[in-house]
Amino acid sequence: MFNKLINDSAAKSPWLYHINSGSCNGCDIELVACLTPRYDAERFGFKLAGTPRHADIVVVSGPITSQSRERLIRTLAQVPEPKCVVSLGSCPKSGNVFKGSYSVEAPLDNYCHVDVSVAGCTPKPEAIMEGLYKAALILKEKREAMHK
Amino acid sequence: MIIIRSLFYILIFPGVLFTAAFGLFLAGVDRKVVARMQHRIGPPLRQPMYDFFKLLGKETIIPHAANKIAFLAAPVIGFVSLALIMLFIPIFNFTAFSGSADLIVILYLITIPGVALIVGGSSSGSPYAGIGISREMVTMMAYELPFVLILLAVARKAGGDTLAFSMETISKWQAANGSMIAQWSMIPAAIAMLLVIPAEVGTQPFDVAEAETEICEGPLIEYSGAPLGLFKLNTAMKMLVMSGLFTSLFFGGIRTGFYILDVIVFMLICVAVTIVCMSTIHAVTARLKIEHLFKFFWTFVSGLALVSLILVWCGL
Amino acid sequence: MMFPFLKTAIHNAFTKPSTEAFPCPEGEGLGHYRGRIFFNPESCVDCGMCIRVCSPAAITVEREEVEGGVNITRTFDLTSCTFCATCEDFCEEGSIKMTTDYHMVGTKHEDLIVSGTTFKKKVLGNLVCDQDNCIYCGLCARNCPQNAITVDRTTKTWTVDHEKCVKCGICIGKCPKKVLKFEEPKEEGVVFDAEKCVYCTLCAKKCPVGAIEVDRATKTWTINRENCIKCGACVKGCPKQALSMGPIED
Amino acid sequence: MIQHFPVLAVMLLFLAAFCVEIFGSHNAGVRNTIVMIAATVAMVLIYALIKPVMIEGQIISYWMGNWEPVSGYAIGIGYEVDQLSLFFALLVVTTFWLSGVYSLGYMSKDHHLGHYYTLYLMLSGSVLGLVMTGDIFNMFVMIEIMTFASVALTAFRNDNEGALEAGFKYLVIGSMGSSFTLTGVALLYGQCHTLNMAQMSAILYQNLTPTSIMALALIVAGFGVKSYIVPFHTPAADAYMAAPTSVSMIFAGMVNKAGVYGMIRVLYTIFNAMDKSTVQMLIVIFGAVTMFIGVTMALTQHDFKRLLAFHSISQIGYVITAIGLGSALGLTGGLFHAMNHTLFKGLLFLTAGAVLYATGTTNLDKLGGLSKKMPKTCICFLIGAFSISGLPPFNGFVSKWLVYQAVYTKAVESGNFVYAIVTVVALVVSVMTLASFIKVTQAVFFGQCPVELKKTQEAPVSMLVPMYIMSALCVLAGLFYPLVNRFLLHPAAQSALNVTNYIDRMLGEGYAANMGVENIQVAPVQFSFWNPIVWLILFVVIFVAAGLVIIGSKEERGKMLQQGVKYDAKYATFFSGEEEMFSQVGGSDLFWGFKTDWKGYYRVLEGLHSGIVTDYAVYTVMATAIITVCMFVFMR
Repeated sequence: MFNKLINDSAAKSPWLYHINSGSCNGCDIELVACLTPRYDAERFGFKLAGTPRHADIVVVSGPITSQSRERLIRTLAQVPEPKCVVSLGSCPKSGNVFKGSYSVEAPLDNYCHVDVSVAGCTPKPEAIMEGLYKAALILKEKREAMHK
Repeated sequence: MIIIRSLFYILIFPGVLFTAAFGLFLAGVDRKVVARMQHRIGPPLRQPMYDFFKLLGKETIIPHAANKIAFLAAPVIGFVSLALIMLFIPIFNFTAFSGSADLIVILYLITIPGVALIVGGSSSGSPYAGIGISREMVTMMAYELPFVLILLAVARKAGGDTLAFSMETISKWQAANGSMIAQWSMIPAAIAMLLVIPAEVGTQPFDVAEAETEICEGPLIEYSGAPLGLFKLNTAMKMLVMSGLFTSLFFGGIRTGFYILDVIVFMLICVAVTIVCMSTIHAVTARLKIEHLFKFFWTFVSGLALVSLILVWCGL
Repeated sequence: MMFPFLKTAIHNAFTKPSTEAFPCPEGEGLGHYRGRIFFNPESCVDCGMCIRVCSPAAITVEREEVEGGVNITRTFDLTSCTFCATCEDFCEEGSIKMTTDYHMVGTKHEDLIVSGTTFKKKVLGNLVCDQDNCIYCGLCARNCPQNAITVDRTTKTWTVDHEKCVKCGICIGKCPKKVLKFEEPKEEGVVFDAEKCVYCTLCAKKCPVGAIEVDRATKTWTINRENCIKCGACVKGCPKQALSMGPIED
Repeated sequence: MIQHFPVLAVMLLFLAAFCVEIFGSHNAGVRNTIVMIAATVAMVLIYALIKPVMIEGQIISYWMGNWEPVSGYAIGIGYEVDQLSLFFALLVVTTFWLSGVYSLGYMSKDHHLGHYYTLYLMLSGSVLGLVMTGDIFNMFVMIEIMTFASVALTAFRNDNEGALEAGFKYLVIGSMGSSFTLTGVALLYGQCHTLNMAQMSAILYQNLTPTSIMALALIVAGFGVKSYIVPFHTPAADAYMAAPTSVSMIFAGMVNKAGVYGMIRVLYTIFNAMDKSTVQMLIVIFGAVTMFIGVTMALTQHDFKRLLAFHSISQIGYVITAIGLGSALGLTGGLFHAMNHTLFKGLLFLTAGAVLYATGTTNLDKLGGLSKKMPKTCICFLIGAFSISGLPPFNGFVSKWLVYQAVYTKAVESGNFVYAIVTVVALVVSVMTLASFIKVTQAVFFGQCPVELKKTQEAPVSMLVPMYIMSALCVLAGLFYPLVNRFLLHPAAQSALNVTNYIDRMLGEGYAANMGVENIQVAPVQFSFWNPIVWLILFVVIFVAAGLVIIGSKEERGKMLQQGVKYDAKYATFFSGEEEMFSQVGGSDLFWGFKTDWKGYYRVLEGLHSGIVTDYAVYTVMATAIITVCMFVFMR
């Protein structure tokens, strides 16, 4: 009955859940900076959600330390479909400067499919917005694929 | 014929459809105005609608620890009772089912969505939800006292003897004597009511229960998909119900004579109330602590309402 | 005052919002933002300094032997880069530059890769002839594009003008007795002039592979030829022009 | 024929009490049979009175040994069942029958059940006799039997910690109450030379001497002790908690109501004192204080049954407030709330008992997550909780709503601001009640399930059936309250307000008129707007509409996934990524934000509830003194 409306809405109201898997907090504050009046991600419907159950887009930052890996995997599993995973900054994709440390378990690709990766250390808010926007469009595609 | 008309009242106006659609619109207005006050562009007015429909399309996860029936029934019950309240609130001199509820009944009916939220959150079995419902309940206790005082003041002013709390008496009194807000003894009560509304709806700074940054959305923590969408819709509808109640309690006397115009005026006042008491306060304040919230309502707001009640009692 | 920001909020509500447009206009005032890496393979001398200084090991190198030389492909992985710009600072040739382009968003890994290929020719020595087997037919001289070869059958002499020779190798192909070849080149390397040197040790510091050792006390300068990659960093860094690139004398 | 029913019911219960002790103390089958037959027959006998009394308006009188009044003086013991008595008798029989059924399963793990059932039948019989007797000394005797049976039942599980202490507290305070009553009765006898209530009513009509005022004060205090109004409430919490739950239910449903009945009978019928504004004010203030202190104490409790006990006190506060108004609306609301309190508080105690039976504890901090283990109990509990919190459309809402209306109407009529404040208190207490039941819901049925309780089983059928009946009654009484009003409340309220018939039936036609008693006809109470049926129909219509949309759009919606059976990260609770975590906030500490703001208040209350019997006795005496002084100073 409302299939088209729901599909369209999927791209227009993506809610973010942010997982910090040992990040230095640089990417985290830049992500929050996206919500400031200058960048105002809310005009595209982005909103920071407090729990993975509400999320459409999971933003992962940090090099996935051994301590956080289990928690990361568990939290990613708790996000309802359709969902998108965005890696923020260099750390989750490769481990960045912590690569090869005994306590770092990057890359993220080993644990889930990363839909969009935003590079930069840290990325500018503009770049993050661009990445999130791409993720929102992917969300819509996934939703359409789920319910033809 | 009566059945068709009743169905129209229930399902279209002022029942389900109107309440949901206009509630979502009010929520959109709220978000837009807050954004503009924070010097942002803000989401489009239809954003709450997008949120709602998106959530309908999401997967619904019922956690292992949750009680399935309570978990799924809570949002629906909240939704239904909110849609119902609108049938009992007069839109100036029109009420869909006037003979079925008075002020006290409305006061209690308004608590049902809150209780539904609490029961739903509680049934999810999450400790965060436990803290959330505790805060929701304390908020409820906090605003109940001033709310009661306001209602008593209004009822006393309208002066029904035997049917003290009748909504009909209040709208008739206002039709005869002008709006309640024009009585200067009622102004403190109106201000108190404007502070009660955001607490009832749960917008900042009174959103301690759903503090997403501290306790992961509190009672809503385990909700996803369509039930969450219903809860979001409930919040939007609560905005309409509360601002509608304010309008009919304090702006009741305005009447143009044309029914359509009446409704439009009613809607405009609702929008204005939303902007004044929800958006503006949201934009300029930060979230309170729960004990501060309680103290604020039981001292300042209740004080205002009590002043009104005493003035009214003295015949002013 | 209970609501200190009320005035600001109302003022904001009636003024133009300060939000930037999206997609953002290309920022001019980005200043020293370090964004996408620009790599110029043309000027790269494959000194490897960038790889040595890269802390997240974001730069990789692939070598492929091809005819006449080696293809050296440098890959900069932006998803691994920490954008510290140390490689830029250390690149003697200025082949690596950090641009202000921050649009580093990709759905695939390939979107976030910067790479470039340097072709390094094999260096050839002088043309020599095995005159014991030469029959002085003159085919080489006739086919030389530069007329650098002279053959005299009468005196049985074969000479080549090294100035004119471009080491194209055509003569080698034409020779019926296969007696022509490029001789092994005399090893080029850093040449040290002890008279000019003041033993400042700058060259040792500049050397990316640590092949140079300087002892100021005993005034000795030694180089480990095996390690030297002949990048020329020491030559450029020498304040007294005591070092130069040239054939090594024993 | 029918006039024998009340006495038969009472005597049957007492007789059965002896039979149980003699024949059934070693044989469970015989014992249960005797108990169930006695309870059922007594219930049927009382239910048979509904038609003549409630509908046809008869008053049934019975003279023991046929000792009818001689020359205008009633010297024999008379039983008189008017509508008010029958109303309470109905509550009593319903409660004890359900409690009896419940006991079969609930008490099966205990020893010495012969004693238990003996006491149980004695208690039931005494309360039934109390509400139906027409003789004030007989009433006192019944109070005594009731008190001592209650004390023994409170301490029945005397191997439990606190049971003996609770019994002792009950004994001390209860005896003081009985003594007050006895003194009052003695004074009255001296004044009126009769013990028959109808005759006393006629004699004392508009004719209060200082002695009779003293008697009034003492008897009101005595019944105050029985209905646990503040500050006589002190033994209640311990007693309700320590007693077996089936007995707690009897306490809440019957013993409390006996006190309320006594209050109404004394204030309205015997003394006709309710037209005095000072008496009204005194009773209303006692009621308001009771409901407020009861509910605030309940908010901080750590034990399920203790919390329910404080709620009992609080709800009785509503009843006392309402009956203190002296208006028909108030009396209707008060009686309705008394009835509803019997229903929902009984229900809640039964669920608490089921939880205790299944888990072995009622400590809120140790329970949790039982809704999946005991779903039926949970639903019953929710119905009870919503009823007591006054959520529409359950019964608690209607009666509370009547009480608010009555109080506020009183405030408007008298122009007295105190009544407006009482209205506000009543409304706020209601939401606090909701809060403390949310606390229980979270701490017992929802929330996290501790590891120790993973293997909990649902309660047995014999315990569930009484719960179902109670739940059904709660819902029905809420939905069809006009019928309840017409057939139960209005006759009862009218008989309380109009004593002429009561006097005449006992002492012969015209006696009341001779004594100058006015015949007041009470108009049926006019309700304001609350139509639960319409509400329910609308609710169902919208529910169905919403359901249709939900079903119609099934294709578009995201999959509705079933709960996983095994541990699966996707269906696990979100603990910020942790695998398992337990809340450090105990169920009882749920409202710390509220408690922080009320620190000072709670410090005072804690100091007052010291647990020392001497203190409690002092409160009792002081409160009696206050009542007496108020009556003397302001009534003249």
